[in-house]
Amino acid sequence: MTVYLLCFALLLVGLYGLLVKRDMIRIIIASGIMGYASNLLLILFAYKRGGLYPILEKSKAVGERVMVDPLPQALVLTSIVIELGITAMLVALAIRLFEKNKTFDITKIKRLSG
Amino acid sequence: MILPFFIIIPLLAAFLIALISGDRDYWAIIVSVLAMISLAVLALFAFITIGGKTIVYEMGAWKIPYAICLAVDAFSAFMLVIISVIGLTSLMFSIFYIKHRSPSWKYYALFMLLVTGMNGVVVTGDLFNLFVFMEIALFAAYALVSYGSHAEEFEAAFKYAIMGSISSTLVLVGIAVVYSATSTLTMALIAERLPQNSAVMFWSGGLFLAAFGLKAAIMPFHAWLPDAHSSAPAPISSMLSGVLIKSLGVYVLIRLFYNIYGAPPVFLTIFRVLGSISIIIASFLAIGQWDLKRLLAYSSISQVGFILLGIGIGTRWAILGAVFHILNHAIFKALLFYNAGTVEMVLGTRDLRKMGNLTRILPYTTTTSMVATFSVAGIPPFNGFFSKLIIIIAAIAAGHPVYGGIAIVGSLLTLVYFMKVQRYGFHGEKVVEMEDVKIGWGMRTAMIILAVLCLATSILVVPGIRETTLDPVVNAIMDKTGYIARVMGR
Amino acid sequence: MPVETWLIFILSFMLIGSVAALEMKDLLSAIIAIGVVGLGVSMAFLLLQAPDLAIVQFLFEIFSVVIMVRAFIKRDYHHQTTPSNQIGKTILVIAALGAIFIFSINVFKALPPFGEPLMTTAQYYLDNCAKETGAANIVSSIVLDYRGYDTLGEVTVLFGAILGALTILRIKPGAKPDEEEKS
Amino acid sequence: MKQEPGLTIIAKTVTRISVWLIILYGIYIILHGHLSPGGGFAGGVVIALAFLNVMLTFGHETVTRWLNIDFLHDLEPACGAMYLAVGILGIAVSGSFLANFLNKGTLFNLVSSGNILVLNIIIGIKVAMGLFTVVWALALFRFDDGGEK
Repeated sequence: MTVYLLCFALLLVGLYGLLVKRDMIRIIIASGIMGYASNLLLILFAYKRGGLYPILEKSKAVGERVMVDPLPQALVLTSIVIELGITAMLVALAIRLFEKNKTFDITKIKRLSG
Repeated sequence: MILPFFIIIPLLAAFLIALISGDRDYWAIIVSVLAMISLAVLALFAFITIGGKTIVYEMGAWKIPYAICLAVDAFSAFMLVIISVIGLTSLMFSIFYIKHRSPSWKYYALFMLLVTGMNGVVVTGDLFNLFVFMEIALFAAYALVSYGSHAEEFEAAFKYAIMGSISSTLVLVGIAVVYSATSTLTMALIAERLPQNSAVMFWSGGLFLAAFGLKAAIMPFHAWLPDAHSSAPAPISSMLSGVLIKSLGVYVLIRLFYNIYGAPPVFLTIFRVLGSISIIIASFLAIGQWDLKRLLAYSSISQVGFILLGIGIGTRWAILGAVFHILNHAIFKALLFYNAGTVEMVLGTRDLRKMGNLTRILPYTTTTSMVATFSVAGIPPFNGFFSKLIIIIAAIAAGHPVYGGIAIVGSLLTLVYFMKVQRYGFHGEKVVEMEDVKIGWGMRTAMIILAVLCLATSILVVPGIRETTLDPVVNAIMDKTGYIARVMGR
Repeated sequence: MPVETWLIFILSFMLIGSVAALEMKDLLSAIIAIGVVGLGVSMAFLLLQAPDLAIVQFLFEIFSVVIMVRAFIKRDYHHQTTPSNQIGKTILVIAALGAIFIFSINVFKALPPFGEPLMTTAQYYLDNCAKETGAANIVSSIVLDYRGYDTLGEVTVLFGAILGALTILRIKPGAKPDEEEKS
Repeated sequence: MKQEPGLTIIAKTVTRISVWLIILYGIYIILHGHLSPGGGFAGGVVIALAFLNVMLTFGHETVTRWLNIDFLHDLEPACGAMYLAVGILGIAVSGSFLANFLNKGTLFNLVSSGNILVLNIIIGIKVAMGLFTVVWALALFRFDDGGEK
């Protein structure tokens, strides 16, 4: 319960950064923080008390050990890669924008109205 | 067993385009046109044969709660048809339009990825898989919005990407909470296991509403849309406005809130209120615009408001109107963006004040834009009239005369700002001359096809035809228990 | 110590780190701070018995920090202080997010408590993975076999991201000049 | 120091040796993805980081001279197409998209678990080439527009 709330607070910190910050690098960082928080939340939901990593070992039979939920781990693997993709894309857009406008401040580059 | 091919064909086309095209892009054109034609044929086939059934396909030969399943019912097939028809015309338009801008195989590869993502979202029956394919479509959309390499296009794409990443994260958190509460990702099982009227349901519903509302550009979440849709190349604008906001936004909202959450009244009220806000405010914003593509983008927000209003009223007729308006809006908005693209290409401007009498130099564009204007403004016998009429009548019949009034006012406002487009943009007094460009036959054909469709789709509401086309879609939406039973094979 | 205590420690550390990354004036420090937060996530994955993710997160973190340093660090960067009209907006946003946080407490209470997942679907994978797929790593078998279609999507996302980045970064040979620059 | 791009001779010598070890480690992680933590994604990033290491040490002009960049670019969609082809073979062989149709082998053997090993290798190559392409494009872009002016 406490860990869930802390993790959710991390998500809100990221959201705060996205809504308030005016400079592109901080915005990219904030979107990264949101990504971390959502991934961590999934894995927190998957933890089973006393469970071990979901990898079989030679010395133990299949049903012998308590393991954590493997499905969210598979989902998070996908989502980490997606986040790397979005980071790469945002960085590319940011340096193109920097090249055009010579600033990282999104309030100063407003060519589009509203 | 045609379901996986809705993904395989465009995806294979995207990879092949990246592999075989060199400096010239004709291989890319051939591959993508072939892929889109086969997709259109498949989608039409699926829609005609599906009726009230649900086709379920289990990936990798595993059984349903353990595998990803694809589930196509009449509503999905309906969306597939829209995607492939608009996609095909868009591609025809792009071949000639992009030749004028900056041709590259990357454009076609990204276009196929866009189609892959939207098809994947529409056919899937698994919540996380929906998220993944949504990301594919969005990544392609970000890149395509910035395709022209101008500063404002990068700015629009950056804004869009930021908004998209917020909404994707919210979706992921929603999926996490739903998974924790139900321990499954198959949408039919979630529908079965998620406790009705619980805190988890309302909270995750609110999260999904915000996230997919961002994708659908409902009014408080709309800020990215006018920039992104007006900065993209014209055929991409029509894909984004015509199909993307519907398959990623509206379709998923309907699927989630009707088939999974069982249409909780709280959310229906929110839909009605947000829909009305979108209709009115976006219309006023559109009236103030002089940039043709921005005006069309605001008009998209307003028209999506109509769809949302229909969903929010929630009676049979209202949903029929909403579903029909999804189709109609896709057709006429795509057509209007093609018109805008042609005008921009010919005159080199999007400003309505710099346009003038285009009847002489662009006869096809002017005529088709008249058709689209009548359609969007709701003049009988064009298709837009019927869908709006159905929504308005349904609102009054369901005891919401205020919402009916809002819809009527919204239609009138639509008429006002499109009269402005016609008055200044296409039939102004100013005599303008053509720049030295050639309008390809593909562009004309795309516009004419859609203009004909504007008129032809009106017959879908005729009793007799409606029973086999739109009614199965409405049944699929309204029947939550039936959805669960058919997907689970009970 | 129970795992919760460690997690609370790491999460608080990450919270501080992310606030630092957002508020620090120096760009390099901010990027390093976000890298540290990412490594904290990796540690948390390790504690939560997800070694696969710990590795992937660790490596991807290095990678994204390298990308960001390489892309941004030589640009002339000026930290702008929050203008006075922004402070009102900041307070408003914080208040709204605080309200969301308080509202969400009930939801997290309603979910299964930490350490006791339902695992109705997942137990099947744990029991049958070895004989059905022949892989010892259950996460791997889910990623590439039971949910291989998701991974196809993921591969496509990566392809799309790279294609998109190349499209964004391409320098058009025969580019038409900007409309605005022309007029 | 102007005539030779990249870092000092010490860094270059160390990189010359260590890069092979890093690549070897990446290959190990990819091949043991179905037995131990890791797999195609982790191993692919390790290999991409090895390339990155070379690029940072020797400068990207040298890398462009050494490696056939166009081929590496093409390898990425090729791996995507191969993943898809494995899926389609699944339809042909066992009637379902992405079915695991190869022989499963014995548990804990290196060559076991059918498709998983094949797909891990494909993903490994794809991720390595893809990420390398991104860094290469970013580096090249900075060079071309003269961002340091």
